Amino acid sequence: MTLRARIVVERPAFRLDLDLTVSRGEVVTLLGPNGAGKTTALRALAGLTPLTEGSIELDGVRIEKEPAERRPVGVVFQDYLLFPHLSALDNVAFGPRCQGRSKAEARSRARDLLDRMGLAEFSSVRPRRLSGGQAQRVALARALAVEPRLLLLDEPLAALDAHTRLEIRSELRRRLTGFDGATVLVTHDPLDAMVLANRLVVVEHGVVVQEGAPAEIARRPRTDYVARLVGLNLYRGEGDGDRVRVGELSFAAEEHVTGPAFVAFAPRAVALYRARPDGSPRNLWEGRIDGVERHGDNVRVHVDGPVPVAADVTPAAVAELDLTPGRPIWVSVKATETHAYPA
Amino acid sequence: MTLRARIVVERPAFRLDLDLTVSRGEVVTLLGPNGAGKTTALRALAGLTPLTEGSIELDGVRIEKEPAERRPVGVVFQDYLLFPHLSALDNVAFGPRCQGRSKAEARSRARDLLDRMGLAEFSSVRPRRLSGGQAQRVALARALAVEPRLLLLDEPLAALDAHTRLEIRSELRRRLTGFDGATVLVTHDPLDAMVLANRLVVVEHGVVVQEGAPAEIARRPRTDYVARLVGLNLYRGEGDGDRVRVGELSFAAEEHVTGPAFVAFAPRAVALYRARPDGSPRNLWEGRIDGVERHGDNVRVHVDGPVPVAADVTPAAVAELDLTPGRPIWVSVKATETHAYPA
Amino acid sequence: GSSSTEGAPTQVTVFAAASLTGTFTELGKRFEAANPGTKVTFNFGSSATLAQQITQGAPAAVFAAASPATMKTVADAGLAGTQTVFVKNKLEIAVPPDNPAKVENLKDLTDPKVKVALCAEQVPCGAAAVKALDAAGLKVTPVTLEQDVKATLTKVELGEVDAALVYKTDVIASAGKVTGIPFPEADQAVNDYPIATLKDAPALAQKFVDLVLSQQGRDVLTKAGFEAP
Amino acid sequence: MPWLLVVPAMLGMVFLVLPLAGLLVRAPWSTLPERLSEPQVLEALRLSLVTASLATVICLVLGVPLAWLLARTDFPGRRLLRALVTVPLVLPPVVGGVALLLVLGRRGLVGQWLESAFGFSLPFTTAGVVVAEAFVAMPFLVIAVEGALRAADVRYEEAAATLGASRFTVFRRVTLPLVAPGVLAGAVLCWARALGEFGATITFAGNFPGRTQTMPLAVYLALETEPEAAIVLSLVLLAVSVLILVALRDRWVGAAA
Amino acid sequence: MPWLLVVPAMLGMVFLVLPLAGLLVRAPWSTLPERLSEPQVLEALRLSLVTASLATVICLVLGVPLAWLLARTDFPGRRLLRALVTVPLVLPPVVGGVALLLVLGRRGLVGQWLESAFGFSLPFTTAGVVVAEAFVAMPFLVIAVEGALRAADVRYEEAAATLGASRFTVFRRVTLPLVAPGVLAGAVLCWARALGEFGATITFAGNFPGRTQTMPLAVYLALETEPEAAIVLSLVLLAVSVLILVALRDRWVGAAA
Ligand SMILES: Nc1ncnc2c1ncn2[C@@H]1O[C@H](COP(=O)(O)OP(=O)(O)OP(=O)(O)O)[C@@H](O)[C@H]1O
Ligand SMILES: Nc1ncnc2c1ncn2[C@@H]1O[C@H](COP(=O)(O)OP(=O)(O)OP(=O)(O)O)[C@@H](O)[C@H]1O
Ligand SMILES: [Mg+2]
Ligand SMILES: [Mg+2]
Repeated sequence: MTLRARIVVERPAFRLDLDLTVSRGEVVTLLGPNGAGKTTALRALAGLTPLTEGSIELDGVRIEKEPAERRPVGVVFQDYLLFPHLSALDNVAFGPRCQGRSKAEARSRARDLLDRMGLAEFSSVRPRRLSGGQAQRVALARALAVEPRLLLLDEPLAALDAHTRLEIRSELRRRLTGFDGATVLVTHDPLDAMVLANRLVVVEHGVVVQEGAPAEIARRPRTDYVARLVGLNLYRGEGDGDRVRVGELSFAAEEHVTGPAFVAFAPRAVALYRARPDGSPRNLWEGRIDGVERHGDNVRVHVDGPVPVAADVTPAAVAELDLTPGRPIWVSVKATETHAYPA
Repeated sequence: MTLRARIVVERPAFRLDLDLTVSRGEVVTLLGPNGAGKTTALRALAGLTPLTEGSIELDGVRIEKEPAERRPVGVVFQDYLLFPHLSALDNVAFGPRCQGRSKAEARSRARDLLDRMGLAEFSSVRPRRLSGGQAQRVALARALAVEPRLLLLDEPLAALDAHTRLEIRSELRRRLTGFDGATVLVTHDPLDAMVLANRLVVVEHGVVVQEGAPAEIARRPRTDYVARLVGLNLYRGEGDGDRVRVGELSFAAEEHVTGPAFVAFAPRAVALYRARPDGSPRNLWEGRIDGVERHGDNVRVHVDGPVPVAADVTPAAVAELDLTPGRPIWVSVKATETHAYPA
Repeated sequence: GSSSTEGAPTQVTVFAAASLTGTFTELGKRFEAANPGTKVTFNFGSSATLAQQITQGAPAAVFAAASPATMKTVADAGLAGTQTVFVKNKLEIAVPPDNPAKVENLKDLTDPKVKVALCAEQVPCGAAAVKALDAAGLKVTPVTLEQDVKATLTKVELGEVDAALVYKTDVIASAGKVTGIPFPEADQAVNDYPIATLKDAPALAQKFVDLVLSQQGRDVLTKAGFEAP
Repeated sequence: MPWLLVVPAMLGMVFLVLPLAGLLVRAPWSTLPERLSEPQVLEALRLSLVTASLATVICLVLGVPLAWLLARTDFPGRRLLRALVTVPLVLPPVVGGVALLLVLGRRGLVGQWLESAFGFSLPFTTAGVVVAEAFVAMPFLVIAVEGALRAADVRYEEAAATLGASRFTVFRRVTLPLVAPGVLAGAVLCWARALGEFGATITFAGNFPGRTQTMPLAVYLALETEPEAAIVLSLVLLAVSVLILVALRDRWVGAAA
Repeated sequence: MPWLLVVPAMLGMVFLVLPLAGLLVRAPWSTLPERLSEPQVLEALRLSLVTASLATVICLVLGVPLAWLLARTDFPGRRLLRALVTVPLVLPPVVGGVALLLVLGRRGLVGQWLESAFGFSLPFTTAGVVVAEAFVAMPFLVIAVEGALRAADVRYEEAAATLGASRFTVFRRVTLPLVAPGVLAGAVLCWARALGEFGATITFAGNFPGRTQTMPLAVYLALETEPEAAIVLSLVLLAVSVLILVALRDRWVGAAA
């Protein structure tokens, strides 16, 4: 086990209390809404914010009392914090220099990293003259240059364009794969999280609300936030075998659950009708259109009712159904695409 | 026509030359790789970077000579730039105050905006104590508070978590819909671009390479960058009616094109085989596996060969096909999912 | 600066009041000419500062003060040898060359319309001014009480005041930029300049004092406006 | 602990504080009550504080804009001007006083005009003391504030401009708060320098108890006759200024937090 | 143009520059060549420049760490210490000189020990001039640099720490370059103040030509004999210092760009 930490940080009007274990070579992603405490957790791990309580153990050594500079930790900050007075190259060479390497050695290492980030031609440029994405990549290179045993990344890919993002994501994956330390990453991009992380830790209001493999979390979200993140409709109810009761509704699902349960289904599993459909679809209710927005090639329709629900329909359907806000509409969910699991 | 601009900015080793027109109520998104010049263009529109050449006309008035403070423009900066000495509320009230409103009026306006951003409880907090996403939202509120006629947004949603992003995106959409000025937005998120923009302008190396409705661009990318952005494989070749020749390959497509043409298809339209498949699939060649990465629930396989191609396969297929890098593999693309259009 | 402790000292360090700058520099040159191979080093400053430095162990051989009081400080510390008054300095009324207030005698200074500068009572020229005015039975309200006689003189030179009481030596040194008006009461307010060798001073120090007290020295000093004691 | 920083810092501290200790040890404390009961001393103290504070206000009003001009705008001759601003620092204060007399004195370039037009002359007045102190102290403020302005991030000012703030509003509501620590440092330097100012004051404004005699002048004159009294007076001045600085800092820091 | 800023800035400029103009007009320029040919004058000028520069170096070495200690660490008594650092600013320089004598003089607290142990005494030597100037000028540096440090963004320092930089390395490679404009401003203040220093120098180091007689002391003596010569000497000092400042600034700014 590389990292084993209990992080408690108290602030006026905010308390972070997190248990975090990351094994060798594992990448754990912290996901959570704005203000959940992700940055605070990273800062505490890096030694920049003191713990109110708890401990941080890295490779069996307690480091929570060590100052930041003695922790074998590399950090990419949310707003880069590149040294404005140093060139991109010297920013990257800074860490190796601090580790006692010669100037030439540190620079050749830095040049190497910048190359791999596709920034060779920006070596001698000051951060002020870099674009947002270029700056982000230099920051990434700077953190990797110290060969940390714990790598902390606060939205390392946020400012990158799609193309570069793909490349840097792969580069990062490659580095993380070859890296036998622990990595903790904060990102808002579900895709980054899915691609990079072995395990997701979802934090809300300073505490962990769900934890597990990305696919598992994507399939069985346990909070509204996670459900929205992975694009599912999620409700909490009471299971009685083959149905789950949510308020006045009752959902048929693939799985059988008894007791407190969640029901989840994707917006594309939702069908909309102007009149009550024939036959006897099981998950059916009437609601009222709340809003309509384009969503990729489809249109996402928000429907109010006994429970709020999001539905994806084709643009053709929009015209045909006359989906104007305020209109009553019938909602049906396919039972085969509805999942239920214990709460 | 609200905004009509020709923006030329020369820098050592970089030249931006952009024609941009945005109609009343229209939202134009600038997309482009890092360092393409998007931020530079926004700064020029805002009056923070002088034009080397060109002109900016807003509602029929030439404003390129006006200083920033006299342009009716609101800006959300890539790194927020909230005033560190003012509370969130006073940051937002700053603009209205400068427009001559009374303190009480400005503050009530600001409070209103913060409310809508879900930040009511953070009114009195200084930016240093805000999380990244909270800061971003305050910056957004601050720019909206001046009721600009030209709104410039540099990645306004980048730091927001999925949940908030959805809300703020809707809020932004609503505001932009009610807004009769022009909006220029920079984002790297294809989803934001699709949802918010009426029109995309793709910039590479300081010049426009493609322009059009989001759906059109998503369907018919004209550069590698755009293709990757929308997740398509893209090649340039020569059409001769029902086939398009790309190097030694020849693609059958849905459309008939003659002359220089693009061929595009999605990674999920690609099938992989260990041996040459039977029958006579038309778009078929042999390649070598270059890399494999998880991609959502699927796996994305990069295959090298006469042309590089990305294929999405299920995890089950990965095991069955033994997709290890370096392995030779047969690639086939369904003609019905292959699109061709003039280059 | 440890000339006083070495074998055959060829150097003598003289601490002298700033008002002696011109005359003593001249005398120093003469001394060096008369005693080849010797060197006279001066430290000019306010007498009070010099006294302070000497009591704090400054390497001085001779002290020439602008007032008996400052010499007393040094003597009280047991550092001074025999003191001799070597010159006196006498007050005059200094007015700008155009004499805008038409000042002719000490009484004219009592006119409230005449702006007068005096030295502060704490410095010798101020003490002398008080004595002179007391002797004349006059009460003058000055606009300023200057820190030293040079500052007082500057005010007259620049026409900031219409008249001031300064030393005759200063009037002469100003080379026509102020006009001096002698007045009889000045005789009752002369200021004595004492000189003394200091503890552990080399024999050369006494030789310098002797030069100052000699006729040659007196000539130099009286030429500058000082009066013989 | 970074000894390479802490050791020189300690040495610096000792270097600055030890001489004060020397003064404290040697001061004839028994005479303190007597000194303090002399009306002249309190008068001089009051005058010192009032004039130094007024001079600081003048320096802030004129000097902060000047620093802004030097740091944020570009005009021909700016570099020369910046060097000229440093000049009163180097000028021996007495010569500075003479220079002021040449310009603002009764027969000075501007002064003679003031005198004939308004019957008003600055030398030998309390206003003259303020002018002399401001002249000597202003460069400290200007240079400190200019340094702070140059180190500040101009992008905040750009952000303010896009919100419609005029250059003056940007200055007042963004620049100034951002460089507040630098302005504070400059104001402290300026006030302290004005409080200790001697040469230019006595030369330009003279020395008259209750009108132009500030503490440094009183100290200087005391040195002539009773050096130990001078030490006591200096320590009184020091103590008062330290008290004021500590009190003000606390209030400022309190307001900023 | 923001007139509310430009007008006071102009006024400030005129206020600082006009008296210099007054001096320039009144100075007896014809005597300049004669003055400059006097070896004593050049000697004093050289001595002034050398001692002021040495004093600035000492102030930088001791004062910048001290400013760092005051701005970046927390220890009991820090606030009092900060106030004490301001004290030599307020102390009339002559009293400062007396204080130095009391501590470092031949009979002083530390001085008598120095004398008996090493046979070495500071007063009345060139080293004494440097000490006196450093004592008077250091607070300017410390306060200016502390202000700059407080205004700087500490998050860069945090970033450096996570890269393994010790506190000293952070200071040297991040903090110092970030606050360079503030340090530069402080050094200019410090150097200029040292160059113009008179009271503490004459009291602590005496007024020996070639050894301790700096330009301000020479000016003082010239005032005794030929007041107009004093003005010329001051202007020479000014001209030299302005030249040096302009030249250095250009080099520094050139290096930074
Ligand atoms: N220095 C501080 N003092 C007091 N409160 C703070 C401070 N910094 C952050 N907070 C508060 O602590 C909470 C957690 O902030 P944190 O920056 O850790 O959030 P986050 O999860 O990183 O959010 P985001 O995704 O928006 O960056 C927020 O409510 C924030 O307002
Ligand atoms: N102040 C400057 N001086 C010189 N070159 C600059 C300056 N600012 C940016 N550049 C260069 O101009 C180019 C465009 O930069 P810009 O910031 O406009 O890119 P961008 O499209 O916003 O990229 P990103 O998506 O990474 O933010 C880049 O190559 C950058 O290095
Ligand atoms: Mg964060
Ligand atoms: Mg950008």
